[in-house]
Amino acid sequence: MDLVNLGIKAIFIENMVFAYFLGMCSFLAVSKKVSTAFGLGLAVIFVLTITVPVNWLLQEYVLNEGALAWINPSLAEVDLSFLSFIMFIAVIASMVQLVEMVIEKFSPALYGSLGIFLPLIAVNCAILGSSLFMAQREYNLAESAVYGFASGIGWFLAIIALAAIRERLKYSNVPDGLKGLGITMLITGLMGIAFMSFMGISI
Amino acid sequence: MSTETVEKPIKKESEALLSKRRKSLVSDPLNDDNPITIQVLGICSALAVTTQMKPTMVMSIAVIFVIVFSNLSISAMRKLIPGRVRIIVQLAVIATLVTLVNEVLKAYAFDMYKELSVFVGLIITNCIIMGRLEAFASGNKPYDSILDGLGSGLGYAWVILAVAFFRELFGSGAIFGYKVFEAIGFSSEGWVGFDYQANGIMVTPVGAFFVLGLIIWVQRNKTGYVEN
Amino acid sequence: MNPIQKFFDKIEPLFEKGGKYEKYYTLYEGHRTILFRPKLVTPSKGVQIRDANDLKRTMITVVIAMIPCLLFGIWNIGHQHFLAIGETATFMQKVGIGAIQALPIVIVSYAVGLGTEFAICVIRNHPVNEGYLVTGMLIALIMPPFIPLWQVALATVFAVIIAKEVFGGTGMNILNIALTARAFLYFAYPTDISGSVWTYIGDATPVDGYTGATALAIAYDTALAGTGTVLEAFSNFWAEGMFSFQNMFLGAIPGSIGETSTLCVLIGALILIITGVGSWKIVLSVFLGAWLMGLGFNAIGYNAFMDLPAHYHLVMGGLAFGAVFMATDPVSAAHTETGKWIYGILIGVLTVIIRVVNPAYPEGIMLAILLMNVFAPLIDHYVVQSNKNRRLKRATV
Amino acid sequence: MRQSNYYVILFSVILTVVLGGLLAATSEGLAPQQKKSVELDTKKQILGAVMDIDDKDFDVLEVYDRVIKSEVVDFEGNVVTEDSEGNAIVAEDVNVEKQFKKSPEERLYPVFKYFGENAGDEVESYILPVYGNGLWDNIWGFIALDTQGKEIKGAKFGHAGETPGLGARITESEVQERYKGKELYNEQGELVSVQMLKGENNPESKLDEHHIDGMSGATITGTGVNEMLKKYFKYYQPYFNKQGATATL
Amino acid sequence: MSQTIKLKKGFDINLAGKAAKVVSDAPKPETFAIKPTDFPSITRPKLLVEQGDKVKAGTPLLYDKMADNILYCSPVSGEIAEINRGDKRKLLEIRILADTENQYETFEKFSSSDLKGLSKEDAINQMLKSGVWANIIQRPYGIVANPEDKPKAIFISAFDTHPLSPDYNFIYKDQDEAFQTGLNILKKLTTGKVHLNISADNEVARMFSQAEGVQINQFSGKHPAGNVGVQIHHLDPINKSDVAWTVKPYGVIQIGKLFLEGKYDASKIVALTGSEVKEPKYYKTFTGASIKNIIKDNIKEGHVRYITGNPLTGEKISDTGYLGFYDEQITVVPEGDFEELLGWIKPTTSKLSFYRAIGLLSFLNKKKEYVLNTNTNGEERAFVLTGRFEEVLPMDILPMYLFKAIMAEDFDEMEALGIFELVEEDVALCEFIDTSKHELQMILRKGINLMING
Repeated sequence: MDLVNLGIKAIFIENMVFAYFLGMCSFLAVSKKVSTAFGLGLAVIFVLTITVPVNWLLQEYVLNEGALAWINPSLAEVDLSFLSFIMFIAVIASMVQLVEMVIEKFSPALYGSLGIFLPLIAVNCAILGSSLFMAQREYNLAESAVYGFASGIGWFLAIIALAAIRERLKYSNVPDGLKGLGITMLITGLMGIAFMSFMGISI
Repeated sequence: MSTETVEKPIKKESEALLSKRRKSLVSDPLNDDNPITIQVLGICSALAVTTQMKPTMVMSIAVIFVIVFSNLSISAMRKLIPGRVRIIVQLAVIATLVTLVNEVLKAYAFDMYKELSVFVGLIITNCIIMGRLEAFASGNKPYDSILDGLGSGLGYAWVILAVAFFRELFGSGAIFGYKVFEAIGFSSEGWVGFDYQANGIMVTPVGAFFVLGLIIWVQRNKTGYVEN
Repeated sequence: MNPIQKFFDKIEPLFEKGGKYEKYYTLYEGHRTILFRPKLVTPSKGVQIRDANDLKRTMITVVIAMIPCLLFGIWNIGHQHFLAIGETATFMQKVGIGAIQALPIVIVSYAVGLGTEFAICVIRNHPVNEGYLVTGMLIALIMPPFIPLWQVALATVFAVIIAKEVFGGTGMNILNIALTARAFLYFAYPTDISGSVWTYIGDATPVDGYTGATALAIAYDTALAGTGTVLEAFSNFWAEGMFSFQNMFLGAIPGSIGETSTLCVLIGALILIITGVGSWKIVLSVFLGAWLMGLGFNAIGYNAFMDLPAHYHLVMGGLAFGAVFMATDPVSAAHTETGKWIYGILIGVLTVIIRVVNPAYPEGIMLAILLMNVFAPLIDHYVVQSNKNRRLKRATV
Repeated sequence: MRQSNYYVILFSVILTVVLGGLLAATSEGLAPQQKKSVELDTKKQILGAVMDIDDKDFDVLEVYDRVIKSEVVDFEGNVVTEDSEGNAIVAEDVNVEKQFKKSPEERLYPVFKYFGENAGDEVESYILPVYGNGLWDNIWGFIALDTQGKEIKGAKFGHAGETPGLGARITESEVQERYKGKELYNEQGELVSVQMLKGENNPESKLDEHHIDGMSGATITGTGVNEMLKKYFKYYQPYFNKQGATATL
Repeated sequence: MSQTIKLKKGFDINLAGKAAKVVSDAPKPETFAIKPTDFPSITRPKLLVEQGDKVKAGTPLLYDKMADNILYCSPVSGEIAEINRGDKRKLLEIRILADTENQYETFEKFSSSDLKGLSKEDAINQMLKSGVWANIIQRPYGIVANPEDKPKAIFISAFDTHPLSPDYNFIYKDQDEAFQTGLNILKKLTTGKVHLNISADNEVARMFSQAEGVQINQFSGKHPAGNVGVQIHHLDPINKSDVAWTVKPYGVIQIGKLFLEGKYDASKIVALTGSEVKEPKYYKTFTGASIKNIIKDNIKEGHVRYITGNPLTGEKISDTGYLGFYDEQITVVPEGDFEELLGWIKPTTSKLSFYRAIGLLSFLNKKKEYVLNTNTNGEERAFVLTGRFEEVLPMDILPMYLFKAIMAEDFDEMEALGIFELVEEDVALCEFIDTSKHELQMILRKGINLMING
């Protein structure tokens, strides 16, 4: 039940976009069409689901104070947590690379639709953000996996909803200065208001 | 990522320390080519901390520090970096600098460290920094790169400070924690006769979107920039 | 020729190009077209005759459909007032108190909203639009009876600009404008729009045992306390019979000005559906969704609120009002017919979920509608996509 | 040359060493200061329950060392000094949030004994950390009780994400002041804890020694605080019982 | 073989001024005109005659440079009186001063047995050079067909459901042989079927219901059940890269006559209809006739609008204007260029509406014949109402999305949303009921032109 709760929280309440403004660059840049937003969203879910647990393992068995004790008790004093940023981002970058290669090898069709988005993801703040939140909140492995996946879903929902709105918006008469980024910001704000309906739900 | 193309290296032998071109390296990103409002970069890591001026200030300084020094280091190493691992190297440099900032904050400004939480770490994925490294530092001399980084960093800073200004002003009735409305008489004892009622929207995340949206509107109206 | 027409003709040059008030032509035109149907004729090619209906008439139909709610609301404010202070009062006294509380809200909403609209029309030079006729009334009807007027004004300005004009005006918005206004207040000044703010008491002292709680709050508290059923809690309420199903249906209960009476809302619904202005699919599916979710919760039966008979959900809070007047807003709702079913049912379901399981909000309809407003374009996208796919499939077969 | 595998690997190794070294050095150099910061932060919160710490010249660490003595107790109220592996347990290092995730029986309960501003011999009050769930996220606090563990001497709350203007008001001193002087036990000597009421400006008649005025529009946060306090007062009850026993001996 | 397709959606506009079933002989008009603007496909018209030239019925007057084998011919014999150009020398009208006695260009005549042996190429050639080819309209786009295409089928709607439309059973009686011959020729042009679509709601003349060698389909329902586009959608819809042809019964008969009699016979019976006509009835005349003599002495007082064609898809002309090439109807309605005090809110029984919004009471009396003027009854606004266009377009198409795609000039969307299946007349009802008062037919044509040129 706690895991379900965590999932719901990550999708709706602590939505990466609406609550933490994460992944905004690609959120704004790749939300003009639902089909592309869909592809990017899927890629984000995919990468998040992998990197958060992997980073958890890294954190637990390498970086934390005393984490290296499993190799040799004499290493129990070693605290490598100052390396966490650099290691996390390295994991993300290499995971993205790995995922890209795996997909390219085994499913060229999927690669065709997802491939172009994958490199973008390495610098998507939502990915790094999830790992950092995972570390800060001291989730366990199962929680990390759920959290990564659910954050991805939340981001995915946000971007396809925004893309659909922007598609509808093509026909509207937005003031010049607001076109593009400005109006998207305001829409995101309005969407955020709507998403507040989930705040506080706990099962 | 940035759409700007790599500038051609300048051939001229000696150039004034603050030539016109160099001045514009700093001044362009402040307005006409602002990384946030015009280029749509680097909004991710910053907005969440803009409920108040103080953390925003710290965040701005941190970003300027990281952007200037990463620009400098990448520019200095630009002829050494193998093309294939370029992005990883850039990320590594940025991550190192960000870690430094984080460690220092933890040591000397623990309150800020707690308040900014993961958002300091997220400077790593701030697209402005990566964008500047790719677009400028990897093809230009160190000194120019520093100026370029400074410009982009300041351009970023004033926008998020402006956002924070409005959010703190209307959301908490204060600036840097100083109760402004109370000071001008907005209280039950003051001449207005009632308290300033803080606007909760401004404190919630959505407030940031509205404020930034409106700032972009005003700013683009002034520069005349239109996205198609 | 009518003297008013003559007057308009006389001042027209002032507003025409080169005239003194050239900038304000759109206002001139806006006022003239409110008084007179304009003399525009069909172009030489295309349809030569046109349907008698236009947007103005469509909008005014919605406003008229809301009148029963407004009138009932005015009476109800007075009724609740005297009930709370334990005095008996005549019909006229109740209406008097109610009018003093409600009409300023209506007036502020219209005055500020239209003012904002006019200003933007002049700045952006687009024609004055009748869309605000409906929004203005809606904003007033979903406010608590004694909300500070400056808040009404601020929310109206916010909603008109951020939720509507930045998108280019009527017909372009994404979220329902009136609900945006209310959501703004809800999150900006929560103390004035949540808690026990639904009964106007004024300077009087309430009777012993008085609480300003709404049915939803009582239901939630009962579930939290874990003692007894919600219906028992209803019957133990200080004012006897207040929360009987019948009384909630009739609407003599505390709540926003216009939302309390399910009966009046249904009269409005009847007008909207007969005139075809509101989509019966949306209205029906919202009710259906809420009822089904209510039944679903009955089946789970985890706490007292979940056990509440499903049909009670339909008369409590603003569900009926939202379903009939807000969810049906054609601009922010799903645009496709299949989409409307999905949209409506999800609103109903979400409303009841938020009511029952979300402790933060006793009422769910506002946020459920806003949330579905956000997802309506996505629903439409997939409905349209399936239409496109049908066509594509036909071609390749 | 710049693209050869050999070069790439060499470059990467050098870069890794340089950056890693830089980080390690910084981290090593800053570690003591960081530790001090964390310590200061915790102690500030603890002291906040009994005194005004906002004064600029206030040296938290110095005062803390002077006026506070701490110990850690278990669910039965017994003082524990070392963990199963024989390591010493320091009350200030106990992470209440982590403890909160365990079942109440397994938790460690730090107690901070306050000896008065002049650091006399007598314990003036006991400061207890509490932890619970608010409306959106976690809430926590430090509650100061009298020597009997029966009356509240002060309260300091924190929260992770309550609604600004509503639930978030529990951090306001004006709200925290309301807890002062309230009683935890009824006349029969049963633990009833204190209740924050629903709604604000409740009539005097309702505000007895067990009830305090609520925050309007923040019922759930209030309920969360009530729950949190009730639970923790119960957890600490054995400790105070033992204290009482020793006192009467 | 015949199937009945019932259409539930649609809207019948019941107007006053239906033509009585009487054909009267108006004096033959003095002038006739061919208007290149009647053919949306003509982009670069090239004249073949000059002012003063003598022409016969069937003499080519112009062709389109983009499709130079299709000739557009004179409907009557006479002298080219005037070549009328508009802005940028755009060719508007070629006026012909008619002879009193009509003389015809002669084309090859066939007996019914000869026709059987006639090859497709020969048939097409004869049609192209005689001017009857313009009767064949291609889908998608609703433009004159390209003779080199291979249509998947040919569709003929044998009834017209537009308001005040002429009764085909009446105006084509005694044309059985020509019609059947025309069908036989059309059969040669396609490898697919020739669909003849008849009304299931009204009595249908034998020439249609008993036509041979074609697939007969029955359609039942309100307007636009008679629109061939709607019928195609339900029989064999147009997909991307499909081409189908459509011909009106008048065209079929004209083709039949060309092969039977060896001449281009442009005579037709037109209906003079509308509330402002004193005695609405039928007149015998020719394609492109000036309406001057037809309307003479038969129009009521007041400011009126003359329309060639029906009130949904027709075009405004002056009282000396000319009948459109494809039109068999002249409609006269009052102009609505006056203000009406509170006209947008006043209850009324005299105005027709698809809706029942406050004060619109036309739904109370479904049988009433309405007098509608040309007022738009409102100003142009953004689209607000949704789901209403679908109620008058009996196709699986989402009109609102299509219009928006056209406005945004999004080609992929237009195609995916089915622009290939529509021409102006199919969306005329949407335009009529549009509360936001857009010019939807014009928007659609803009989209079609984008598709053709883009």
